[in-house]
Amino acid sequence: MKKQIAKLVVVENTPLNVKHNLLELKSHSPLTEMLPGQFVEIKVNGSESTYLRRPFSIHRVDYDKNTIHLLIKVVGKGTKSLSELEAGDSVDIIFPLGKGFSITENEEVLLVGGGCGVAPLYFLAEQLHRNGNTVNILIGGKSGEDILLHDQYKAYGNVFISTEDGSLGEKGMVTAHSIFSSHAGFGKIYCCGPDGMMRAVAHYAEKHKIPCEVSLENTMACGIGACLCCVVESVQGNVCVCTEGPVFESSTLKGWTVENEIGCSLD
Amino acid sequence: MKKQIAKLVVVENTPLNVKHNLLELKSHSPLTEMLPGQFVEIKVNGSESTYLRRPFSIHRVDYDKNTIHLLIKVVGKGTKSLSELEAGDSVDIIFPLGKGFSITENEEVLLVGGGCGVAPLYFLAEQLHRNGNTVNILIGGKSGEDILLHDQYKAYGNVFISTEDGSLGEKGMVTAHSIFSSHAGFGKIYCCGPDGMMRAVAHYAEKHKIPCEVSLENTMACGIGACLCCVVESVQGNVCVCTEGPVFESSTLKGWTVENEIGCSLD
Amino acid sequence: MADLTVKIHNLELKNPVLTASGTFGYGREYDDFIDVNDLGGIIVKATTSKHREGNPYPRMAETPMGMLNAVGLQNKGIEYFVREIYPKLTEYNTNIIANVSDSTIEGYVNVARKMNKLDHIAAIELNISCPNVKEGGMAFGTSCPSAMAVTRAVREVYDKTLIVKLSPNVTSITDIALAVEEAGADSISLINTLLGMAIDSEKRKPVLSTITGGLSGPAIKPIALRMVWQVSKVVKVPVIGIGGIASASDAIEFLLAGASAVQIGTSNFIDPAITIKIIAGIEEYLIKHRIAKVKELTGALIT
Amino acid sequence: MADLTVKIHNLELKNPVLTASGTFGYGREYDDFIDVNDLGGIIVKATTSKHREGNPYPRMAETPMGMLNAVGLQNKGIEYFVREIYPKLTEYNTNIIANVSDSTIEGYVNVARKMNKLDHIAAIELNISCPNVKEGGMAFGTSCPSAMAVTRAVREVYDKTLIVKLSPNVTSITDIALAVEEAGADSISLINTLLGMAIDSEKRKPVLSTITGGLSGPAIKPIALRMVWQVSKVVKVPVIGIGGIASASDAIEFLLAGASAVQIGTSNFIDPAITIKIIAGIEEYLIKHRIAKVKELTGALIT
Ligand SMILES: Cc1cc2nc3c(=O)[nH]c(=O)nc-3n(C[C@H](O)[C@H](O)[C@H](O)COP(=O)(O)OP(=O)(O)OC[C@H]3O[C@@H](n4cnc5c(N)ncnc54)[C@H](O)[C@@H]3O)c2cc1C
Ligand SMILES: Cc1cc2nc3c(=O)[nH]c(=O)nc-3n(C[C@H](O)[C@H](O)[C@H](O)COP(=O)(O)OP(=O)(O)OC[C@H]3O[C@@H](n4cnc5c(N)ncnc54)[C@H](O)[C@@H]3O)c2cc1C
Ligand SMILES: Cc1cc2nc3c(=O)[nH]c(=O)nc-3n(C[C@H](O)[C@H](O)[C@H](O)COP(=O)(O)O)c2cc1C
Ligand SMILES: Cc1cc2nc3c(=O)[nH]c(=O)nc-3n(C[C@H](O)[C@H](O)[C@H](O)COP(=O)(O)O)c2cc1C
Ligand code: FES
Ligand code: FES
Repeated sequence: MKKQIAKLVVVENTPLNVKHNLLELKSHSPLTEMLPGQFVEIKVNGSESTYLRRPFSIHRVDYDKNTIHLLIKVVGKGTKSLSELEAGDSVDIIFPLGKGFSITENEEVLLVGGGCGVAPLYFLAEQLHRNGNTVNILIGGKSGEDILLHDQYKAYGNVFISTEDGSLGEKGMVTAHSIFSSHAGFGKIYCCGPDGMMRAVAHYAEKHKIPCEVSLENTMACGIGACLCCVVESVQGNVCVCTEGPVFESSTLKGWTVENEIGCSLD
Repeated sequence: MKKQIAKLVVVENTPLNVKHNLLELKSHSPLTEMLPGQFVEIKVNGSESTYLRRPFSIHRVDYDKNTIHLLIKVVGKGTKSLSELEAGDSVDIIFPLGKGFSITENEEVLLVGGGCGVAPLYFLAEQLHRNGNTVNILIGGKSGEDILLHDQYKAYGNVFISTEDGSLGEKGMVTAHSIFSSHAGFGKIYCCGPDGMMRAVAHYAEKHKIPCEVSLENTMACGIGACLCCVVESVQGNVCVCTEGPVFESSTLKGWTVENEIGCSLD
Repeated sequence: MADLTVKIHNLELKNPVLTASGTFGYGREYDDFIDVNDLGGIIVKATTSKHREGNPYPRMAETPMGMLNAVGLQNKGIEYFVREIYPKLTEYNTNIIANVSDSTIEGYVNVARKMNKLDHIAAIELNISCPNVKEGGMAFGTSCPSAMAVTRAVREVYDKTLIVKLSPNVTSITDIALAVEEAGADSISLINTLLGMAIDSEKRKPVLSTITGGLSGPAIKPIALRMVWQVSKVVKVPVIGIGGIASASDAIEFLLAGASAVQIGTSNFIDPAITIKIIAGIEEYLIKHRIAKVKELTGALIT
Repeated sequence: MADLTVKIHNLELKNPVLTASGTFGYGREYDDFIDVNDLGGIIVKATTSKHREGNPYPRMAETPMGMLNAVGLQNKGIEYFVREIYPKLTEYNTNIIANVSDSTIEGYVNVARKMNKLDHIAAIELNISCPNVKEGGMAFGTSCPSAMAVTRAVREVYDKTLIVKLSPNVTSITDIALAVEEAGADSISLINTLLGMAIDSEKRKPVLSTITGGLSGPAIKPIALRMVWQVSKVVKVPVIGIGGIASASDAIEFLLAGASAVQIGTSNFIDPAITIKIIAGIEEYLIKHRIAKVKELTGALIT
């Protein structure tokens, strides 16, 4: 999978709610093969305060239409500017970057996404489904309106929802969802979301001896392993999230397999 | 004339040729009174390499429609970005700035503009015409396509054209135009264009004892007299072009009234 | 409503937002845009002993998120200041601080002595950091002995609040800060501009008539913030932060780093009403974070 | 076609464009984007005597047209370099320059001595200017005696081209430059990063784990250009310009200011193919301006 710098063209920019947009970008040349969990680095044009590129997970790849979909949450100037892109605008993008999730086969798997952490889960669910897995997708958020595009996952698995205010699905933190107590025999857990949530899920996985992969979000300068800015402490010392990750086996991350102190525990 | 910071809305952005655009900007509140020769400072949005505002002469004011017209020549990133504005975009602008031309009455006057230096001449011709003057407008450029909007001046005076390649009007430098030898009795000369041209015209005016006003273009940081970056040497020492000018009596500028060395002389 | 007042030695400011010398003229340049009296104070353009024409044009170059200037202390001298400018400044109802510059210690002392007699000049800021003059200027601010010498000499003739403005073009900003504190500074302001240069590659010439000039604007903010943090940890006198401040958030960063007040410079050129917006933004921040007094922010960085 | 070759002491470069240490990994990170062999040379990530984990995360903060880093010389040490990294580097057909760092003179000497034996390491760049380590690093580069001491010690064990990389965090860059030249440097490269700081005003915390970090990117270009100009006027050895170069025009400005070659750093993060574009742009410039050799640009500023 050779990395490339390309100009992609905005096909559609769909506002999902006040803070989230779905961006569909088209490539003129055939898209290279990509893996769920990999990401792209976008150069935000037209803002004097966005010097560095911004990393985003690949939400979905449509090889027929030659498009990549990104799910973008507006948090600062860069994402604001991206949310204002219009069809026809071109985007300077580097992709595919990082290591993706490992795709298991013929197992029952659980995907847990919190907030904008759902971004890579669509692509992941699709691939897992294709490889004969029984896919369970648990999506959490503060409120019903934070649960994005949950219908689209139904084609690939069972969808579970939890919201802190109970406005959609079960009420409570995503990590308190009944699926964790009702189901037991997941062959693998995939998780992407806020740090506290991922640690809690990783801890659950460890206790139940289930392999667990998490996708991290560190601040990045280069995205290609050149600057060493995006490190996380692994059992083997500092490693770059942009090249060794963003997806890691939770057991390889230092401090992740002990009871986390964030009070987001599952048991 | 109180200066103000305002958001004006682009009504129309008309490309005149490959390098020039006519920008019409609308104000919601009634426009304050402005003088020909005054300028505005625009904040160029969306470019990381345009930190400072950019100064532009007021080309025309339409008090009925509440619009200001600017004539913009693309020379760098800021002007490029402005040339790409679309109807509906808003522009952050400070105006009116500087001292304008002094409007004489009931005289025969000559206006000389070279290149993009014609920008303030439309507004000036209009006001001079309104004050009972006989207005002669001489416009020079490299080639016919550099002579912008010359028809619009006809409502206010006699238009003369010179081009270096002879493709429109007389062939030669604007300063070699026959009007300088055929006419003699101008009550006043107004000039705006490249430095060499203005100096030559100022020298002609001095020889013929005709009052002459020139409009200067210095690099500016603030446009309001606060930074002292835009100075020109006057007979009284350094003065700010943005507040004491941009229009100056050529006789008050140091080094302007002696034979200029640029080889652009009129005689 | 939050309490925005701060104190710089004997100086009471209604809020911590001042304007940086050389970027705000004598205040009146901004009268059309803001009510200057709403500011904590204004620091006016440098005054020297004698009239100065400054450097030849061109004096300005735009750089990535910043600018270089080579104005070179153009001003009409202290006599003219006292006679023509000062009377107009007395009409403002906020702190007027004079920025005092020169090429010789005698020159500084002469200006300071005359400023001392002007009731409405609440304080002086000693500019030992101007990179744009051939003699004196920055030279005073880049060695401890000379920084001390000029501060001491001025201290002897000046009774009110004496702020000393440091140059960032040094190896150890804390050494210079400690030196001027020992020599009698009541407050330290920093940073002045960083020495920089711009070249026009097409013309193969320097952009500025003086070849080098002073770099200001957002580009230098990280350096300014670091120096304010370093200095405020070692000195006892209040520190005033300067350098690339363009928003309330920027200003708050300087306060957290240890500044008691801030100065807004180049940003005034981009938005002549920025100072007022910054004051409003600081107040909003205090309310949002339930902080009663802006003073509590000074040095409140959690490390 | 213009002649793009330049010479840095014994080093022949096919063109004046090098990559800055710490921003280009070991070259292979860029193999997907460019043919690394097209570059004048690459300066690889710093190597120290012993394995170093570097500083804790977070190590990066974005700033106006720049960034702060606090990587802190993370690398696996010289033994690992010789065994695992060097063999891969020999596959490149361009100049490979090692960046040598440490906390002690013995450490520098140890690394330099081992680099001296590696045939395909064409030169070393002595990094006496890293602001991101507690001991050594920048401290060596901010005083003349220590800069001389480390340069001399390394000179004794290193036979090939010795480049010394200076820190901009000093009062007089020319003093340091003259000192390392006297101590045996064959070339001087500058600038390393400026010490800066970033604060998150909402969290009231420094952004970097180390509080301060090194500022790079276009924001620092005016300062770098000024220092290259100052240094190249006083030293006899060739100067290599570094700091915020993002275009061919930027690179040409450094050559005009006196540099014989340039290094591209942070810009590689924004556009991994920028180096190749800069080489092409320099050639275009030479053709347009009818200059036969890029060498003619060095110091050709008209003042
Ligand atoms: C591997 C990876 C995948 C990601 N996938 C997605 C995604 O699919 N959808 C999505 O909305 N967001 C995603 N993010 C987060 C996204 O990159 C940030 O929200 C974005 O960079 C913020 O930029 P800004 O200019 O809006 O914010 P600002 O706050 O203005 O950014 C300032 C700086 O901080 C960095 N930064 C701020 N927040 C983050 C963050 N959470 N992670 C990394 N860097 C940050 C920015 O890159 C920039 O350098 C991902 C991050 C990583 C590392
Ligand atoms: C009083 C005044 C009136 C003007 N009126 C007009 C007008 O009506 N129409 C028009 O097209 N242009 C006019 N100009 C020139 C115009 O301001 C510049 O062309 C423009 O600022 C260039 O910006 P840029 O980003 O495209 O170029 P860049 O080359 O990228 O600009 C870089 C820097 O140089 C400055 N600069 C570059 N060229 C000039 C110049 N000729 N004069 C002043 N500053 C310059 C810019 O402001 C900026 O700071 C006027 C200038 C002044 C001072
Ligand atoms: C055009 C200009 C003129 C300046 N003149 C002075 C001066 O006369 N005295 C002084 O102490 N500082 C002067 N400065 C420095 C500023 O006061 C301030 O220290 C510096 O610009 C950094 O702040 P900023 O980034 O907010 O502009 C000047 C700066 C600029 C841009
Ligand atoms: C992430 C990062 C890591 C760096 N690591 C090193 C290093 O290991 N050794 C060194 O001499 N300089 C290092 N530098 C400094 C650069 O080589 C260069 O001197 C500096 O960034 C200025 O150039 P630029 O503005 O083009 O980036 C590093 C810079 C960055 C941004
Ligand atoms: S972001 Fe540069 S190494 Fe990961
Ligand atoms: S541009 Fe600032 S004084 Fe004229």
